[in-house]
Amino acid sequence: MPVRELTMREALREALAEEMERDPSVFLLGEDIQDPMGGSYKVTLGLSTRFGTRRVRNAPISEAAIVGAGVGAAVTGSRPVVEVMYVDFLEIAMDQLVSQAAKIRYMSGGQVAVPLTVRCQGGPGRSAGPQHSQLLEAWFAHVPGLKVVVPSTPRDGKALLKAAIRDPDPVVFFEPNVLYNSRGPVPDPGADEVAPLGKADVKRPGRDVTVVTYGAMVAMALEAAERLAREDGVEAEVIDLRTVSPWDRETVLASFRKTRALVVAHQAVRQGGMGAEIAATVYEEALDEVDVEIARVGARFAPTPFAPELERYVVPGVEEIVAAARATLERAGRAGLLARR
Amino acid sequence: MPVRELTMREALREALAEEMERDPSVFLLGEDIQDPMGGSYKVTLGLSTRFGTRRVRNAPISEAAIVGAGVGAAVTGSRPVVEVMYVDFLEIAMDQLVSQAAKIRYMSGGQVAVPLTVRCQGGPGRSAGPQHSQLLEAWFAHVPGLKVVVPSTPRDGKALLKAAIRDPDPVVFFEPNVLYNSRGPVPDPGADEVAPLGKADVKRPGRDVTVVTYGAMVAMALEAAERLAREDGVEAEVIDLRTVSPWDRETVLASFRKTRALVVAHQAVRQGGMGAEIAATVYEEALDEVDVEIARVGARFAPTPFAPELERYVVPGVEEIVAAARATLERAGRAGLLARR
Amino acid sequence: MSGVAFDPAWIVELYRRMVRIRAFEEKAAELYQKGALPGFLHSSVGQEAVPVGVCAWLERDDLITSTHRGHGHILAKGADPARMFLELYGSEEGYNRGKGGSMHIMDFSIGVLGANGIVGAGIPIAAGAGISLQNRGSDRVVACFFGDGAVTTGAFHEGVNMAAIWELPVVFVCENNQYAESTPHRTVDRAPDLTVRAQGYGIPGELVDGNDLFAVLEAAQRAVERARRGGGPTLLECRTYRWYGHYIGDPAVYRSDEEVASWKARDPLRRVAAWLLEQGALDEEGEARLRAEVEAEIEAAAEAGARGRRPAPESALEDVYAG
Amino acid sequence: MSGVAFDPAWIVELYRRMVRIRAFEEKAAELYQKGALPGFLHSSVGQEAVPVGVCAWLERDDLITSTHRGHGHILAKGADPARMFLELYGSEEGYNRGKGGSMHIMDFSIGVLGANGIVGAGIPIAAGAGISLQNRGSDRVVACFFGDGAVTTGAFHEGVNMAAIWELPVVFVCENNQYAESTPHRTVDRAPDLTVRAQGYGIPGELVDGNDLFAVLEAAQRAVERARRGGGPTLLECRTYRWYGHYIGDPAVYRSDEEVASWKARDPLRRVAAWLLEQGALDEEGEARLRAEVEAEIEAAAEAGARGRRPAPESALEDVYAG
Ligand SMILES: Cc1ncc(C[n+]2csc(CCOP(=O)(O)OP(=O)(O)O)c2C)c(N)n1
Ligand SMILES: Cc1ncc(C[n+]2csc(CCOP(=O)(O)OP(=O)(O)O)c2C)c(N)n1
Ligand SMILES: [Mg+2]
Ligand SMILES: [Mg+2]
Repeated sequence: MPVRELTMREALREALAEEMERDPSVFLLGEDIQDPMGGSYKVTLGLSTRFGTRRVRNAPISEAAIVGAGVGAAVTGSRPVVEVMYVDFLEIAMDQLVSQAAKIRYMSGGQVAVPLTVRCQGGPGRSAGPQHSQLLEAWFAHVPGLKVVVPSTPRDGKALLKAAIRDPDPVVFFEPNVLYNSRGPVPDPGADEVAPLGKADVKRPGRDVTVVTYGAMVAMALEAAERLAREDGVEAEVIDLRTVSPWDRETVLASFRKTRALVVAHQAVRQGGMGAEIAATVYEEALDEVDVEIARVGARFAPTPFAPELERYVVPGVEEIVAAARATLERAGRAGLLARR
Repeated sequence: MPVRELTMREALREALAEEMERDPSVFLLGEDIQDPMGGSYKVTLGLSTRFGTRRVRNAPISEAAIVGAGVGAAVTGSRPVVEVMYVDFLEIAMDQLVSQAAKIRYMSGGQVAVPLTVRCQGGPGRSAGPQHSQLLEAWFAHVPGLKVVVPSTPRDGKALLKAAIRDPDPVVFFEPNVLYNSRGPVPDPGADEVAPLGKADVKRPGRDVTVVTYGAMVAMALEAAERLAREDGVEAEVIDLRTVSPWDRETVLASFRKTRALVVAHQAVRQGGMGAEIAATVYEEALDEVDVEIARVGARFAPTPFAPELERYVVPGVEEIVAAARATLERAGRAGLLARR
Repeated sequence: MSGVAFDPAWIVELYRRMVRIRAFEEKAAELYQKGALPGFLHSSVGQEAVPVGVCAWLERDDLITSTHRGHGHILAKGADPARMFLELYGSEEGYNRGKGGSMHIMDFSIGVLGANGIVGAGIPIAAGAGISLQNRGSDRVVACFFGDGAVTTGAFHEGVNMAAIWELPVVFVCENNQYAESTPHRTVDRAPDLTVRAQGYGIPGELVDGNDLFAVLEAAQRAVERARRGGGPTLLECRTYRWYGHYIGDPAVYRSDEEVASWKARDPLRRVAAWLLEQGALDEEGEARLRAEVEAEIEAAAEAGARGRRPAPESALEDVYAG
Repeated sequence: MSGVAFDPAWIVELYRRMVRIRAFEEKAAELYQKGALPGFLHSSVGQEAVPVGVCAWLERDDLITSTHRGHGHILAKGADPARMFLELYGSEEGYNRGKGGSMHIMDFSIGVLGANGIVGAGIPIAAGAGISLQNRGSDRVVACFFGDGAVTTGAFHEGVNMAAIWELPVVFVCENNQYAESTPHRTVDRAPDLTVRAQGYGIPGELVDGNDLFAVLEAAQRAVERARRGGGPTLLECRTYRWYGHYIGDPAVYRSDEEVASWKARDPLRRVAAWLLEQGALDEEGEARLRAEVEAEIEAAAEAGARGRRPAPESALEDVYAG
């Protein structure tokens, strides 16, 4: 199919526009999302002009009510896409997200669906300081009833956001801020590509070690894989989870059974992060079959500091993935692989 | 030292009274905590009469402001003990807890301490339904800057609450509702017993399998251990974490190195729960030394339903701990141990 | 007491609804005290005029949001008492398949978006339902019930403000029964009444005698009609009282016997009954028959509840996701 | 413009503080635009009269809470511009050891409880600081600064209400600069002004010309004195304007050039300077000298900031816990 190069921002904007075009019950609600501002990060630019200010509503600074209104709209026939400006600000809306959105279908005994999408951006890497850099996907993975999606490329961004909007369940959709300007091929609008939720994507095949990650760290994992190939002759398989909850155990386990070495990497805090769940699951599932070597990469146990050198010390990147892959292979007694260095 | 039998409720009340007596900067803030009500669960009964209504303040239903006011008081020379009525309602106060209390010391570059205690009760087991039964300690363990404490006996309850109040950092103190009426020995008030935060407690020594747990599940683990001893001749060591974050790796690892089989059990949801972090850590630390067999026990992936038989199906108890211990030993090739059944 | 303009036959029907709520609550309390019902139970006895007076103006496809003390709202909106009892028992046949219980009864088929265990949480949800209605150009409205305790929550402020700025079709109904658990409302709110708060949001507000069905009817009619014709939200404060403690079993040590007695003397049911007798719409025998009918209906509903099929344990894993 | 009762020498000192804020913000913007400062930067140019007029009544051991747009508040409370620049550069020698940056500057030694990146979050924190003061019988007060955008947060409602019911010694200062990012305040709040909201909380409120130092001084004096003598909180709405966009670099496409020009014509500094000239407290030369002195001070502070010691990476793991 024909493709163009778009930025992540443009790809997400197209997804919103196409879904609004397709389904009149889709509407947007969030702070500063109307034109001429078009969103703090310009993802919604042009949409209020095109679809009107009822379908693109500029909310007051009221995160609890933004998500709460999304819940109320979702259970009454709309497909709201609400925007909370930073991951950190979801903290203000946790009751509506966790005790309402995630539980209403269940509490009702299945009477109703809650087709709510909560878009949200953030993450480290911009010296935004402790209150504007958190990654909290692990919290939401601990909450039955929610789905958690994190795209890593423009193409996935568009196809996953479309899937999230069409999904009957509440989806928290995390957009890594550092990726908004990243470019990549995206099929033409006519293609209407929708990515399945719950399916990981192998972004790079490899036989020696598996790197499981998502979001902004996918590009870093690919870079790490290049370095491992170049410097060590090690072929890393990079798996982009895409959906963090429910996560795709089959793809991860299949890759692990092949490579027998695993790195789970995220920029969220290591303690209590998704890496713990994934690592524990792989140990449980695979320990009896093969020798298991797993390394978890995640942020050190501190808030994300402001100064660039401090932030870089706390939050892992390419280096840490490379080091973890090497350590894993060494521990697995496959240091021979690394000897080619 | 002389001891009496007290309920958990009485022991916690004594801790509050003794700390208020000792330190005039300690005060309480929460909904319905004044007399004659003395708290929804009567923990604070008598304290407003004894210490006055400025030191025991009845708050409006404003959880964000209750915790926020605690933060403001804590950084200005007070030692607030605020009460949020249910674990679930912490969701409303997450910004104040996570982006303020946990980060202010750090963001300030160490200028100030935040000696705030947030008391909170809840958990499953009473048909309280999906919005009044959650256990969310894993969220807080993912947040650098917070400490998380969960007592399991009246004696620990008192000694840990005193420690939390005296601690210079924000402590989330979870009181398992089902334990309020449980009785146990507590040293006399003069003893001023304070339990160290961050130290687990071996509640039952054993050589064959380690059960790591906390809170309401400690009693279940002890019951499971009795059954394992009786029915299988298996001696389980029961470790009560007491402090869930930062958790006591040394004690857990030492026990595991002895028993070489581990069950991590909690009533919180299994996916993304503390069990994942503890299991992953033990695998990482011990895999190269010994064969590792670990089982995680946690709630199934659903909200906590209302009907008793549904709740019991979702939330694990004694049965699940026993089964997990047996499975672990079997997988470890030590089914011989179980043969004595 | 006003009400002369209302059709007495209609008031008989509304009276029946009030009696139904009373009977339901009394039966539920009886069962709960016997230990037959799991969980918690919050009774709305004494507050019946508010939900009945407000829902009197709602059609089946109008919407409501409710609270932990929700039986009255839900019955007034037309729910089936048997399926409610089934849910209180935790039966598979209950409204929520036994997953919700008293605090979470929902019936989307008649616009009951849910009782809610979180104080204040229904307020933004009602605003969002209002957005759905407004966006599709519907003339349906949402009645959003909440207690005096909710007024101090951030959710109240954010939700009412959002409805105000977009003129959403929502009627906010505060049932000020004077207490949030043990806390007297006047100790946590210095506003003389909610009409002052309404001014802060730039919307109309009314203070209403919540024990007077006719007063509630009149204020609610204005508010519902305003919302229906696109005039935006209204904030009603209905002063009333709960006869029981916060929950069934609460000894309510925080209030005096005299206070309780003075409010019982203003029983909202008795007031309506007196009016109906006065109007000749019911005679004493007719009133007794009505009560007896309703009580029999509730008795049957409660028995149906007790006989409900227990849920299969594994059904606990259903309904987590729709897709 | 009032102000006749104020000692001109004191007003010269307050003017100096306003000039210092202006100079600090202009220098910071310059450095930021050159790419010398990491993170975000929010400028308070145009709003100087509010923090200076309020903090004029505060002593060293009185307290303030601030916002993402906090430089003005913090300087007005007496912070050291050099340590502020050090922090903007992320230096180990900055107020926050490089861990906070512009949005989180704190100086507990002079009662600056912190700038805050979360809109509205400082409001409950200020209430809590008020509890500390009240409980220990202190006559110290807290000034709580926040923007118009914070008024629609739940934290505002809960925090102000809590201060109101307990008559805490807090002065709530809303800097209504008309916009929250791109959102005009009138589109998200139907109240004509915050005095209406104050009534809802049962506390005094005043609407103040926030570009007039004397108007701010007068209203703040009343509010601070009320708080000091145990009279409880006051809500001040100070109408003002930010000259820059929301952040340095924001093209501010959401407002017109005319609007900006009309507010620049009401420059709060120029107004005070005119008064001082009129009173003869400063002549033009003296005014120019004052400016030059302050600019030199800020230049030196900025240079000190640039020369600061970089933090050791491992120091990132310090200060997470106190014990
Ligand atoms: C956010 C939140 N905080 C606290 C509670 C506990 N709680 C349940 S009902 C209640 C009192 C509610 O008072 P009100 O709103 O006046 O309703 P009423 O019970 O009087 O009908 C409280 C504090 C809760 N459910 N939710
Ligand atoms: C709770 C929260 N929501 C959103 C934001 C993003 N944000 C930062 S400043 C701002 C506008 C604040 O407006 P206002 O309070 O009027 O202050 P001003 O910027 O005008 O000084 C917004 C929306 C935030 N920091 N915190
Ligand atoms: Mg009430
Ligand atoms: Mg503003």
